[in-house]
Amino acid sequence: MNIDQTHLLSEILVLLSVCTALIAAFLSLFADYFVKASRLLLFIPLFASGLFASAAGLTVLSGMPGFVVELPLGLPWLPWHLRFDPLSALFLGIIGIITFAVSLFGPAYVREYERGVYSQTVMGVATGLFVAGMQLVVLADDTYAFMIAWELMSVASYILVAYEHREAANRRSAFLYLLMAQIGAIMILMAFGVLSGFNIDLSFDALRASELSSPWSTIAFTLALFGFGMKAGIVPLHIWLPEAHPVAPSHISALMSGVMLKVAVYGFIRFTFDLLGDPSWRWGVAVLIIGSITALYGVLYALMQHDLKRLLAYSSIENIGIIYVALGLAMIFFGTDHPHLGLIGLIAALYHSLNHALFKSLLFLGAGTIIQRCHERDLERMGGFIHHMPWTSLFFLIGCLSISSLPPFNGFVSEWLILQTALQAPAISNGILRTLIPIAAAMLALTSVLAAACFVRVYGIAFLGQGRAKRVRHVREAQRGILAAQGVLAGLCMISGVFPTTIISGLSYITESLIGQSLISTTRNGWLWLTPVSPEVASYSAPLICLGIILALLAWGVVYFVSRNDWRLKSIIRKDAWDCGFGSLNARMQYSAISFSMPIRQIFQPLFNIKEELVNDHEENQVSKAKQIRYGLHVKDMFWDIFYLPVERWVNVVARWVSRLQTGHLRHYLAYSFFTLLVLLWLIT
Amino acid sequence: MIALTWTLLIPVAGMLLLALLSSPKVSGWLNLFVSILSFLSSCWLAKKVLKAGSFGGDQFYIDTFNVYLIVLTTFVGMTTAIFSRPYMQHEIEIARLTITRLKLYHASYQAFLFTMLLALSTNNLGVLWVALEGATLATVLLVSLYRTPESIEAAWKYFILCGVGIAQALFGTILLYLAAAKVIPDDGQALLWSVLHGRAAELEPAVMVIAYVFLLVGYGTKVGLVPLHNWLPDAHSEGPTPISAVLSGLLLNVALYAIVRVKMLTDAALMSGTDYNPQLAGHLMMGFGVISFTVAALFLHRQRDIKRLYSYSSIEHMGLMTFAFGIGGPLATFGALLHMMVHSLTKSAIFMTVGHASQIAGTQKMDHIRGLIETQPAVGWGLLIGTLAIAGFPPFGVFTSEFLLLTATMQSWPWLTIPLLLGLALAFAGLFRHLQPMVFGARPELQSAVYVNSLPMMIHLFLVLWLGLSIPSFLANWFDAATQLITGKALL
Amino acid sequence: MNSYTDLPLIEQAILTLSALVLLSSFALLAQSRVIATIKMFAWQGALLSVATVLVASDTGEHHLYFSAAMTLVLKVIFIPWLLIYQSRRLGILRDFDAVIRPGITLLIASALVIFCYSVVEPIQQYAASITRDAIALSLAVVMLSMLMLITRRKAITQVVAFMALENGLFFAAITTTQGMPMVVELGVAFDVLVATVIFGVFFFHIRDSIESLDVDQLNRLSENTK
Amino acid sequence: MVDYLSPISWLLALSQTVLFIMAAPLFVNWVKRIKCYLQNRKPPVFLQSYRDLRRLFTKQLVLSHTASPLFRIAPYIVFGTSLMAASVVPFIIAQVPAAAMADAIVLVGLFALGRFFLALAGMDVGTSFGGMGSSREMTIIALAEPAMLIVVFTMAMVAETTNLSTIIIHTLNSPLSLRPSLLFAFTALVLVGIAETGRIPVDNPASHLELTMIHEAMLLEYSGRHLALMEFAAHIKLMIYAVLIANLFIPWGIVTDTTFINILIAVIAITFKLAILGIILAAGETAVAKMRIFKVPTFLAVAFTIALVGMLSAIILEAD
Repeated sequence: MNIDQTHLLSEILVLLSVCTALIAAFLSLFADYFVKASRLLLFIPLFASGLFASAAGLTVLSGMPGFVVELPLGLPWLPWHLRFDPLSALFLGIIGIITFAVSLFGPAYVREYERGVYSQTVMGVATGLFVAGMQLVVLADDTYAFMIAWELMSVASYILVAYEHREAANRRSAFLYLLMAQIGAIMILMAFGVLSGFNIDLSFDALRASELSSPWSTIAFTLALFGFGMKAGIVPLHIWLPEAHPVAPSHISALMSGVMLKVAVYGFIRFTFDLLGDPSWRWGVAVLIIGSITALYGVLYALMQHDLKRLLAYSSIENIGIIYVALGLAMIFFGTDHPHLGLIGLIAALYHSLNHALFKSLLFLGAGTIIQRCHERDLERMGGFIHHMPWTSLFFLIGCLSISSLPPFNGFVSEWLILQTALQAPAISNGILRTLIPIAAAMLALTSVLAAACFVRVYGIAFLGQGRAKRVRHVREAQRGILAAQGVLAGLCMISGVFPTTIISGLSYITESLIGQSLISTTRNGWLWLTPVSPEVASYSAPLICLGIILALLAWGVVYFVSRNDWRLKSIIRKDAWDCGFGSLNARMQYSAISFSMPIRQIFQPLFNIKEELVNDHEENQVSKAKQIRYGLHVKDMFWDIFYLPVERWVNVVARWVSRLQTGHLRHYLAYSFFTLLVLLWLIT
Repeated sequence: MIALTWTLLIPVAGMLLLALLSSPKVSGWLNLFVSILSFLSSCWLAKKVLKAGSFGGDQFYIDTFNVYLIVLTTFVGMTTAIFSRPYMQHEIEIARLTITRLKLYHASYQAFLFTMLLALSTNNLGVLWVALEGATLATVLLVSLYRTPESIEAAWKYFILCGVGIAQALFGTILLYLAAAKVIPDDGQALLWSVLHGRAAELEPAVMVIAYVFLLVGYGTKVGLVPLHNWLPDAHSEGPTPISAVLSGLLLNVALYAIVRVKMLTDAALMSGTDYNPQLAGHLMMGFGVISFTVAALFLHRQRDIKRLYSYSSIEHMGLMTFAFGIGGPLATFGALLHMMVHSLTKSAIFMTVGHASQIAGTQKMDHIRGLIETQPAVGWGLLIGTLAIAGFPPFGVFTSEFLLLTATMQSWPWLTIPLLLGLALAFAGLFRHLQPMVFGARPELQSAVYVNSLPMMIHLFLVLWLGLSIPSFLANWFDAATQLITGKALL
Repeated sequence: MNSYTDLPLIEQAILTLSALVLLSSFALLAQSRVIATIKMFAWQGALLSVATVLVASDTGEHHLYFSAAMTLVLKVIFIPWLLIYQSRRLGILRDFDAVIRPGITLLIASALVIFCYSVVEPIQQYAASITRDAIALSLAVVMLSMLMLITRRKAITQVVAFMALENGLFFAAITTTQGMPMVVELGVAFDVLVATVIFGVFFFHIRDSIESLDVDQLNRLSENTK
Repeated sequence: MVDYLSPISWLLALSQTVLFIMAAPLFVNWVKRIKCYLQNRKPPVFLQSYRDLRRLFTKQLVLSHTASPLFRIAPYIVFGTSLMAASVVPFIIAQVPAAAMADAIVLVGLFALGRFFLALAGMDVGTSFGGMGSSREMTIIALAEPAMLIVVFTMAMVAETTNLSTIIIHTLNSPLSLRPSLLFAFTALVLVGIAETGRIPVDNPASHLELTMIHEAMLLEYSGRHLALMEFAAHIKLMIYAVLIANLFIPWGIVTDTTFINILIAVIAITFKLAILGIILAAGETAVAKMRIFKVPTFLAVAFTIALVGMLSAIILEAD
């Protein structure tokens, strides 16, 4: 009775969330007719959808049962199966939260598009379908429904990427994105096909049941790794990501980077840990290596960017890398049958997915705010926002702290868990692994510090200092909705950082349902100390550290207050910054984004494909008297030249070669038919 | 039988009327009216067949397989007629056509439909041949309707190539008759498919193989299998757009239908013999299919002319269907039947939008077609969505059928999925690299919206979408019955 | 086991005629003047109709007389007349038209004939009768006319080749299967007629569009866009 | 395992932390004095650094016009983090409940947090020096961190834990043995410590020459109590590394069961160890010159290699 009701509850919530998303898409069809109401048409249902989705996620992650349904859609012999289990619940929750935040952010943000040339209807419909598609992906329980939802997600997001289609660059990146998405989808389809043993029954239950010989299962795994990796953006398949994510409207970028990548991760987890079952440690090693490379590569390139959204996109690649590292560790430990250790890795991966969704969306929304306020994406022209928009600056700071994995914020918890998992390497008998894992962990540490450097750079250049361009010097604080959206996400970053034990207890329902085990954290007052393995081995108390920070802030407050009205402390005086006595220190003399990352560029030079240009036009024969000196530096992703351009060239060559068939001469065509006939006759005799 | 008579007679009557009638406005409406009538009668026919099962005298034979194609033919014929009325109106207005040619156009349009229906409904393989030749003759003058040098050239090539192809088919038919004459004494019966199918096992394999090769090459020319496809892009690109729509949507299907019928006989004959691989017929089709699919996908990349682009995509899809029928087996056949339908619908919808697009730009050169979405959203989005559908994106029906085909391929020939998937990716890239600049971007100067009746396009795309989301059970059973007819095994 | 001499005289006559038909298509290949080609085509038609009559009298299939008459009218009188008439109007009556030298063409042709025999070799059912040889012969005729199609450049000679192809088919029909069902034959005849008319129409269109009948100049529609 | 909630142990932890903080300036000053002796200069008086701090605390604050609130909050957070870090390091008593608050990795995280704000503060005012300082600081740390982590790994492999006090207990309880892994780890930790605390040859705390300074460049705009807090934090950090090096590898003398006499011994022991370390540090700083900024990666690569060798030997030689 009671069970039934809870079961019913989650079912209704899920149903509502999907339907409201679709309703948003449908209502938006009329957006262009009621321009004034267009934003409401889209965002009110979306808001509801977000709420319902996150509520549904919560219900199941707090222990209520999920459900399985069949819809009368799809193939006659393969109706759509939907299944809502803890794993789906987590990711549906993620989708819900971010959708919720985005629907707070959106109305104020899209207002400027109302005056523009681009259609509201397109944006609305595509957004609604995009969200609905993602929700269906995590719900789907058979290959057919999964593929449909997956491609719905891809196509909708493609249309959003191509939304501002007047710029040729946007069109190009949209094309690249859709092409990669298509190839990825094909690989995924293949993976499912192989897994099903080329069987006609493609429901996930059948896939779970299927037993594969080891070569075939390896093939299936490889296909899935690259198929989902294509979407998740693992190196070297990441190339579309920094092209596509930035060009979409910012709240869409938040959805793509924050959520869609997670959906890809979901697919990978679902495939590897649920459908394929008992992963071998060799696959784990592959995932681990790919993950480490992806993470390092992503953060290094993020450091080199000066387009804010591009930078964020590259940092998404980095975080995906981190998640894959965790997954790799988990698979290694499961494969060498230390399930209780693999569990930590899996939980860390899930945790980091949640965290990255939170802070990356937060950061993208922050970037969106800047763009909306001063139409500027280039770091080199920003500066001093902290003086003009304090709240945005505060929220963005929280985002930066979280993504740089600093205690007591959420990024740190997941990365700490990953390191803890790695630290259990001695438990493995295989010496190679015991060496490999620490090195991977070291790369992870390098990554996280580089990430910190990267976001010091972002925050320091964009928000601190003084505005480098005229139009960023007089920006105003963003509207209420935008602040609310960022506030919600920032708050969640704090909460999930300070109370890891609660979140982990929620996550362990997932491991329960996938592996059949859950994390045992044996301390009194578990909420205070996070001790994944055992209290002796490692412990971390986020609340206490948070308390420490708060005390420090309090101290400052006290001193600040006292210094106001205590005669003994002399009052503060303001002077110009020290200018070595030359005078006339101005904003253009600040350290620039390029110069900030120069040392790292120097050190990791071979990894980059750098084009420097120095324009120095001066009076003839007196170099010192320069009229103007301009310096530009472009860092191009090296995989273009290594991989992508050659493939393109090759396709074109083959196409040209083939097109010679169509000579235009009738006699040649007749000759073709003649010889075809001869060949066939010869074949049959 | 009455339903059948109506279905066949209505187009003939329409042809005669339209040949006499000379007012362009009225003839457009009349054309539409006639097409609607024949669609209704074909539905009636389908209803009878689905209720009573296959029937027919000795000259005509209707079963679930060909009645399905009959309905499809009349349906696409109808929607294309809806589309063609304003389109041809516009052509008259910009004086690309004269009234007399319009008369010719309408008459041959109905004549073409008639030959299609005849080819589908006849029981006599000889008549089937005659009807297909008649289809060539009916359309060749339409291809050269504009009398431009290019159109003349295209028509000439179309005429000679299909003529030669059809001649080869006739030789095949004669050999078939030769083989049959030994088994079936009454030479009036000897070419009747229903009779042959009954006693196919007794036909002499050696003769049947040679006959099959000739028929395959002959009708394959009409299907547009590489390397016999050369007429296809020319004819599609130079003729008026409604004709491209029906050529792609119908003629190719019917030619493939003929091949499948013959394959059924050949398979049965080869089963009986020992000195031939019983799968030979299927393997030949698969070979043609894969080659056509991949080569056409590569061709897509270097197109300049929008209609050529999509005609190559037609070749690609026909290749896919041929491949699927070649695999045989219930799943593949089911997928192939579904693919016939969704491809006809999608491709004719695309050709409709393409027609309007080229009217907007005043040319078929893709370099001049730009910013459709801004110039005329209906056309732009129609083209974009249609192309997404034809490229096999869910939730459109093409995805469904391709999904089935891939599954079937994985079951029987796992390693053949690789070229297929490669071809899919290539084809997608080839289509979109041309499509994006056309639909997106700012609206060019001097280009303005034209009068568009986007109803048929929307109907088609909606149907395709519906098929992608769920196949209605009656249709599924229909396909299943056809599948059982072709392969002998039911899928469901 | 039979030898040629055991066959009834009339069948020997038929086979002889078939050989002559084959010879005629060799001759067609060898011709390079338009007018000669057309004339040779007419001769082939004549041979065909005679052969048809013989078969008819041999098998007593009466409708074959009708088809013989039809052949005579269409392929011996009407079509050659039409072609000659048009080529005179187009002023190409005495033009040369051959892509490769006739000698080489003939060599290829004879190779083809041998190939055709090898193709029909595995047919056992008809090993006893003359039918298999007839199949081989007609197959050869078809192949030769396709070869001719490939090696001709003028539209008009291509049409002749096309018609020769039809001849081959018709020849196959009568010699191997004593004609097709009446429906089919009528249909075929009808198609041939329409085809001829349309050909006639096209000559002038082509003429107008490229100032000659040289189909090699019909190469606007090609993918060779360097 | 200590009882996390007994007030006594918390009291001990608190007093130990206070002692730690008090000792920090003393240690720094001690190093200064030794250097002066070695360089034949007149050493500052024993309590000099206390005086400096007091002076700074009472001085008037001068802020740049362009300084933002963050610039004023940063010192408190930097100080707070180093305070917390200090509280988890076993100084006199091995097992303090606070040690459970953070293991080695969290310790690194705390430093990172402080550094993050330090670097931001450097960029806040918008002078190019600050930016330069932050950029270099982040770069060097980024390179130092992997080595640091490998060291932690080695320790964790030997002691099967990352909890500092547990490591110490483990070392105390295990029979005295010469482990190559620990030897290498020790060396690596020293090098990393030098880099992290910005001592010669990586950075020169005494230098205010614009083009060479790193840590000082970030503090350039600070004055008064803010500067005092920053300096104090730096002292504590140096102290922490010293104590870590001392107690992790040579833990003998540290209190395991709390009696007055033991505490006395422990105080003497730690003082002695620190004194020795100070002398070594001073000697080293006198012997070598500061290196160019782009030599530092090599320096840290060496540190990383040593740490790696340590870990490998832990895996290969000491696999048990």
